[in-house]
Amino acid sequence: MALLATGEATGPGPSTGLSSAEEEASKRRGRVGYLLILPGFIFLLLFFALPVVSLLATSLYIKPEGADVGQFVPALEFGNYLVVLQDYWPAILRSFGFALIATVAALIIGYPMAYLVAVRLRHRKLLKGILLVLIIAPFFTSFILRTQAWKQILADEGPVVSVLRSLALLPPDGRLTATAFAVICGLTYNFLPFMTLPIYANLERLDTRLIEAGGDLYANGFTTFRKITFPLSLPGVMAGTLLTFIPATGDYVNAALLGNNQNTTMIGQVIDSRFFRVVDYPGASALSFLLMLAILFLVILYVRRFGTKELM
Amino acid sequence: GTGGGTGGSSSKPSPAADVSDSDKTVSWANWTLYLDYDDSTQKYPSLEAFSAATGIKANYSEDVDGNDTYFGKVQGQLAAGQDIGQDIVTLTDWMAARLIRLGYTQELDLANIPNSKNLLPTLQDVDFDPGRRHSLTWQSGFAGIAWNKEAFPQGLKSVSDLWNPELKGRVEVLDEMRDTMGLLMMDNGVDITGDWGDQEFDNALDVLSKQISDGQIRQVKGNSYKEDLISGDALAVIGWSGDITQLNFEEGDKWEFAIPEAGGTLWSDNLLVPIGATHKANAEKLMDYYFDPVNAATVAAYVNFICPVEGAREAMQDINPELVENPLIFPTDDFLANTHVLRTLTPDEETDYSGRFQTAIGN
Amino acid sequence: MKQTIGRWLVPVFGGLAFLFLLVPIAYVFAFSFNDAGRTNLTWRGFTLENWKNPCGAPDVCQALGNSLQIGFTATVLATTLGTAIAIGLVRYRFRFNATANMLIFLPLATPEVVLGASLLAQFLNVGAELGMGTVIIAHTMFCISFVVVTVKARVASLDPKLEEAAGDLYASPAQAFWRVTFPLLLPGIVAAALLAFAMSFDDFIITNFNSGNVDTFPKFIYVAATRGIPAQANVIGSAMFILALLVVIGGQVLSHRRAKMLAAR
Amino acid sequence: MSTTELSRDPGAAAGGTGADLVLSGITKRFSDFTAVDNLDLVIPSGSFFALLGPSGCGKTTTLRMIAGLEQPTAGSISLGGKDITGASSYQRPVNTVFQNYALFPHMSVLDNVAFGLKRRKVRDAEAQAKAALDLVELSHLAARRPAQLSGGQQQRVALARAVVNQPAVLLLDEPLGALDMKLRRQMQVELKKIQTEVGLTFVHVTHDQEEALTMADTVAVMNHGRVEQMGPPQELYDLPRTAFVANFLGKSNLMPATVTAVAGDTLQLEVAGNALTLQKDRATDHTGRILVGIRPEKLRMEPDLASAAQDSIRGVVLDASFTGASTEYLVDAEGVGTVGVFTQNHGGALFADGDRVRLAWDPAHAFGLSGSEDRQAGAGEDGL
Amino acid sequence: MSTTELSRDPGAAAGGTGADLVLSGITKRFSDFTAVDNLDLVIPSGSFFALLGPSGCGKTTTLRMIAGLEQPTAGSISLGGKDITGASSYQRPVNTVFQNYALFPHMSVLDNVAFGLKRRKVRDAEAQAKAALDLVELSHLAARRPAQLSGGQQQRVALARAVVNQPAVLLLDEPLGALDMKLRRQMQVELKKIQTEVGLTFVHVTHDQEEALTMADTVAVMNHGRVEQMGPPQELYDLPRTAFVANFLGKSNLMPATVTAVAGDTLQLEVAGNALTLQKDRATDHTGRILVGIRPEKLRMEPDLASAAQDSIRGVVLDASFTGASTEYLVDAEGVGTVGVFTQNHGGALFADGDRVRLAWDPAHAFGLSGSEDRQAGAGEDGL
Ligand SMILES: Nc1ncnc2c1ncn2[C@@H]1O[C@H](COP(=O)(O)OP(=O)(O)OP(=O)(O)O)[C@@H](O)[C@H]1O
Ligand SMILES: Nc1ncnc2c1ncn2[C@@H]1O[C@H](COP(=O)(O)OP(=O)(O)OP(=O)(O)O)[C@@H](O)[C@H]1O
Ligand SMILES: NCCCCNCCCN
Ligand SMILES: [Mg+2]
Ligand SMILES: [Mg+2]
Repeated sequence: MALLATGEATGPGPSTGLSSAEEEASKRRGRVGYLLILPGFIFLLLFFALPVVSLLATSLYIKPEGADVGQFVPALEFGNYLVVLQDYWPAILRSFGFALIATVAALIIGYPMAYLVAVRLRHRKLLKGILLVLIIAPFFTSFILRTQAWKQILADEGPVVSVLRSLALLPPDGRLTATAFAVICGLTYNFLPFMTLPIYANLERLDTRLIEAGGDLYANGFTTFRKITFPLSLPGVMAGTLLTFIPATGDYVNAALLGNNQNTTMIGQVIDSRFFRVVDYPGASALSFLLMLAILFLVILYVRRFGTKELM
Repeated sequence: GTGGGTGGSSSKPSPAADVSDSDKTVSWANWTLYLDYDDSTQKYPSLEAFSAATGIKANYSEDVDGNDTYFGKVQGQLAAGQDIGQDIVTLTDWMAARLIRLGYTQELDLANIPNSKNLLPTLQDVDFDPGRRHSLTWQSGFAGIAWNKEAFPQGLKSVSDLWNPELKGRVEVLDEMRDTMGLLMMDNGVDITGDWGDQEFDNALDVLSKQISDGQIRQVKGNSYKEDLISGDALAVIGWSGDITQLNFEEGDKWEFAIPEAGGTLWSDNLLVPIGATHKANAEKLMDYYFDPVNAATVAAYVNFICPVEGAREAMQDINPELVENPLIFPTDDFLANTHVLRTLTPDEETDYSGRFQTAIGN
Repeated sequence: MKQTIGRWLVPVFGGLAFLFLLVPIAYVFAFSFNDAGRTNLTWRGFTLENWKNPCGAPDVCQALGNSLQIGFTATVLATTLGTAIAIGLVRYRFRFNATANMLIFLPLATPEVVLGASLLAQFLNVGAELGMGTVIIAHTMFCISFVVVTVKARVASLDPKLEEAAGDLYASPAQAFWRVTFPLLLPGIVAAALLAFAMSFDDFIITNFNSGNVDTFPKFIYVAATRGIPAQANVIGSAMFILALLVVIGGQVLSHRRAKMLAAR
Repeated sequence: MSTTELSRDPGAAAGGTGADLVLSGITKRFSDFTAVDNLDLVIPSGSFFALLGPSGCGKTTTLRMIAGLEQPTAGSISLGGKDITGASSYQRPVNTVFQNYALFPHMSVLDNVAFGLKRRKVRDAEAQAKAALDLVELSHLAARRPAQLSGGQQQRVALARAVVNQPAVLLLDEPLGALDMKLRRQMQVELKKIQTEVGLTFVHVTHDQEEALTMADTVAVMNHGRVEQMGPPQELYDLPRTAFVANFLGKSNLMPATVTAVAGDTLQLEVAGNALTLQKDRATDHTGRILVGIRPEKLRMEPDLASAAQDSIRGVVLDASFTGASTEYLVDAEGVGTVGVFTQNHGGALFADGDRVRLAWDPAHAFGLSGSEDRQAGAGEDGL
Repeated sequence: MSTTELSRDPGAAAGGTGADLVLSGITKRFSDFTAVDNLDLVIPSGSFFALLGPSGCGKTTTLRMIAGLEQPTAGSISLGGKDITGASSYQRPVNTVFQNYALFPHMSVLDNVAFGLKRRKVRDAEAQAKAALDLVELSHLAARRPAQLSGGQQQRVALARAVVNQPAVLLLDEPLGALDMKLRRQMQVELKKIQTEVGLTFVHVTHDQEEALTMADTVAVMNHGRVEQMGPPQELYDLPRTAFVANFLGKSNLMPATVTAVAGDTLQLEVAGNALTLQKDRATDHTGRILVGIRPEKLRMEPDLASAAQDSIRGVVLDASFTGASTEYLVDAEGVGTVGVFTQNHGGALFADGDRVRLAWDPAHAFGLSGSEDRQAGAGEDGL
């Protein structure tokens, strides 16, 4: 997946013209290959794989009777999983639900953005460049600052609520922040670039002549989109939805800043507070591991169902 | 064992070497609204004066939003005996007790803090730190109820008044279990200093849980509830006494604080030197400085919490005579009669109750 | 008629989406001019003071400095390691290909809390001192996969015939790499590096787990949010945004001009 | 299946079979570049019309305007008397076989072919699509994706996808460019068969002159956005009216000549000292300096014996190249320059470099052009 | 500049001009598919060698092995007596013009052309590169990027980039495929000029038979990884030895015949009741059932009068197509099938569909093939 435009924008790159089988066959063997991948892989093994294994180990620890806060001993207590699952399955479900809604919303908002930049403005290089930067540049304002800004914009005494109230679109005691709505908005907003960029990267390579061919064959604009443009951009949509859904599921900043404390609790918040407030490492680890498995399971189902080479 | 963080290492970490002599700095993590502050210079005057007097530069940060959150943040490092970047942290009695018990604090050299003798006699001997070898009281205070006078002129008398439908979604309570649960239990008629148990705790927790899920309570927060008071998102809160006065200084006289009819909680926060701190001597100098009655009174005049320093009341005469009679700063016995300290919890009780409390408040 | 609606629908909707993206940034920018007190929640008057003295609020500049330092280091590390992996995976055959791809994909499929928590557990287990080092490691770790995925696409679209042509024209394998392969991958590598830097610069969750007492800019703001975010943070956030905009647009304009000049010749 | 099964769907074509395609004063400007310049064309319904011209002369642009993929800057287009200038592409009974195929990569070959039928909700879309695939001999690949086909196969799918809709007008933009010679001939036969049997109007763009000449009823030669000459192929070849057409359509030897006298139907000419004749009605100009043209294959090459025949010139063989069925000679003709000669390899004696020869022709095959024409126009420099 | 300025750089070519390229027993297998099958070739130094064959027959693979971009599965390659089978591509004095150009997109045209020279640290690399660009008439575009060029221009840059190195052997993989006819002819002349003047060895792969026939000293016709026949172009055309070569190289009419008698140098044949003759040395088989072949242009077509000439057959005109310089007829010959006839348009009378005709030829142009050969081999079905 080419997340970003590659500056040059010379349109569709040169196709190697090889089928994937031929491509596989044209690969070289040899030591150079191992030299290239080894450093990075060792890094990932040390700082990703190993920690996950030790997370798994920690999730089975127990707290001996009478031990003080934060003191655990190694064990194989699989019951930890049952306990956290029992206590927190609603938060897990809610996280998936929120993330799902946010992903769909981000898709609905991000797709036209990507389409506008990649297709409509394909030949307006400068404007296209500017809008593209606008998609990434928010990263540099810090997402907490922006989320905090949303909190203020949507505050009970803020401009949006006042307007909505006076238009009777919101009951007089209605509010936007500290609601599930606000959390989902925050998620949508914050992960929008992760949705937009892969779709953009895909649409940029879209051959607009295919759209013309659609028109030539009696398909109106909407049908052409439904039958041609959208299916062709599916790999980008896949990558975008995954890159939005996964972090959104585990996020807790939006829920913490924009949610209220019970109806919007996401699993990330629970993991954070199990780690940092309750100091229940085994529980927190068990939850983390569960979350990871659940996401992996969903992702694999999704990838199997729609298939993409873009990410994997 | 797997060492530091997750393992059950019984070996306590040992204190770091002190570099105070070569490095004239001291770092202090404190709660917000807990030191005199000058809006125009954006500085803390008493701290400036301390630096001027001692040549020690103080890095003051308002990093503590709540005891639990702060502990969680640093406990891994403390357990490993690492420097958490702070030479003084300010934590409430029960949390101070935990740190001391776990060996996460350095022993103070009281000889370096001659003014420590000024600590009020009632505070000199506490069960969690016999002889005050590890901690000194910074301030004490009350948790009670506060409200926005303009938006809610009728005011609040009891904790139950917070559940007024007019305040729906505009109420915030503290994530400090002892304060919030204490107030709720007292509202239920429980003597929180007494022998209460699961039943009483659960009753109060049910109330809390219901009010949160009904949306009456907007959020459960640490000291940051003050932000929502300012922005107007919160109109009524369970909050801390001095905070409200300071907000009225800084943002205009908008709020009022009261001890609920059923009673408020009383607590003390303590200055501690974490185990990995490398400027203990400088920290001790700073403590000594603030236990000087005049300096203590200067702070008290601003923060409006209970001043734990003997002689500060006299010093207050010169600073702001009006405040001498303020029961929130120099409480009378009458006033104190209606405020209580939640009884000490055993470690198991603590884990159990705080776990359930966290779950109820959506963590 | 239908056509006309279709023609306008995308720009209008896309434009609104951009507006949505920019509203909070505009808010941050506006409040960087607020004559704020300790909290910057209500408008109290216009001032340039914050812009004149962006480091006025204690620690905010230090946090920014840390963020930049971490961002640069992690970007360089992740880009180097990730680019090498991308080239290796596309151009060479391995016996454990599937495993290799999985190891790249898994960090992408793992939520940040889990990455942060597991790494923290690991660091604590081995008694590593939390600080800049651990944050850099954490950031490098989660950026590698993004770099691999981005650069891989570029490598895959690079015609291997070009490298062959270089060899055919007397370039040794090393020369072929530096003169042909690398320059052609460069836009992809730059894009990957930009993305890595952005992700590192904006990361909060993983940082929060692994930074000990080191503050990064997002972490500073998260903590400050409890006691009042100083207006200087708005200044820095706005300035970084504008800077990023200027740098990339500047580059765009330059390459645009160069392309025009080339075409004119 | 046979092509007869592809009976015309009366609903598909707006104007039915009686639909002449008329372009009036069509101009297309891209910013300041005029790609098509005030073009007038009448393409009778059911005819096979070929558009020839050098690269960049505006052929594709013209087709795109007919298809509705591009709006003309000026002028109007009508089909069967109905003005379609403003209609969207999907509303026109016109289909295109794109120069680049533009197959939908995510659909099977069959789905590609059935696409247009399904949009028009034709009942037995699949069956018709299969029939069209049969026609291009690709039914065995119906389930494949376009990427799994060779270039030639892709082009045939594109053809099937357009033909299957039985549009009033089928636009073909180099539909056979990617096919090798043999397959190309085969497809030409098929296309011609479809066109005659089903009675569609074909507008065919090609670089392959032989293709245009063999298939089309009418050929238009375009240059710089304008039509230079138009007519039945043999006529165009036999009697080009401009140097561009003479050179572009096959090869021509153009020699500067002076008209010395007019005798009845015949012009007396002088070319580099040789006295020649030219039929008056085969010349555009009848006085002064003109260009006289003769095709290489119309030249008889003989050993240069003394007898100076009428209508002949002399020269020396510069180069002979064997091309299989024939040999191409370059002859340096005195005072005229290099002249190309083309002889079929019946097996007679070949000439070698340096041989002195005499080139003779029947004046009935010579043609005369304006003396102000550029002798080199259309002779290949345009592609540079 | 003139090509003479491109004097050979003695350092560039390992074996100097005297370097024969020898492939012995070269086989290339891709997993279980044999792309090149036990190939033996000797390409004399300084010759222009053309490789012809249908798509997929192994031409590119052969070139890639010569260039060192692919290792042969078996066999060896030597250049000027030196075994180069194992040498890396960058160590061989061989350059390639790739089928897909493979221009470096990030470099200017000039830098592309100078690339090889710079790698070899040639002093005046830029100047030489400019000279090479002149040669392909692109010096005005030296500063552009490849993406800013048309397909034909790109191909010429690829040509210049290879030629400029003056390699001992230049491999050309369809170097002119993207050019239009006129430009193509022009480039052919240039290429031939470079080759003769500088004395390089050219190995040229092309689909264009005319190109191979006109340019090469030696042509090899490949099929399924093997060389079917090899020799000077006229010889191959005149006397093909297999049905594949006969059909692939130009068109042939192959008719089943039976040898009825052998008389001295002549074979007596019977074809569908007609008595014909064939020179013995022009036939591969001399007894039983054979195939007799005759090129379409070698056939004389006459109105069918009573007198049955020797060496002629009768038929009915099925189709006539005008291709400009000539007309191609399809004639249904009695008992033989469809026969193609090719007549130059001298301007004589044309035949029309349905005319009864007699086709006659000079037996000196007929050839005989083994009766077991497939009459259709190489006739275009391969591409399907
Ligand atoms: N969008 C455009 N903007 C500017 N010029 C254009 C545009 N499209 C085409 N042209 C120019 O218009 C001219 C005609 O283009 P067109 O595609 O019709 O040529 P063509 O005759 O089809 O050529 P070819 O045989 O190479 O396909 C060309 O010179 C081309 O450069
Ligand atoms: N890497 C490979 N793996 C498997 N088969 C291959 C590979 N490369 C080429 N082939 C096969 O080898 C055969 C010869 O290929 P080659 O490219 O040499 O053909 P070619 O004669 O150059 O054809 P064309 O004229 O179409 O370019 C083809 O059938 C092709 O499919
Ligand atoms: N603004 C200072 C508030 C200090 C609160 N201390 C925590 C008391 C917990 N019971
Ligand atoms: Mg075109
Ligand atoms: Mg090839």
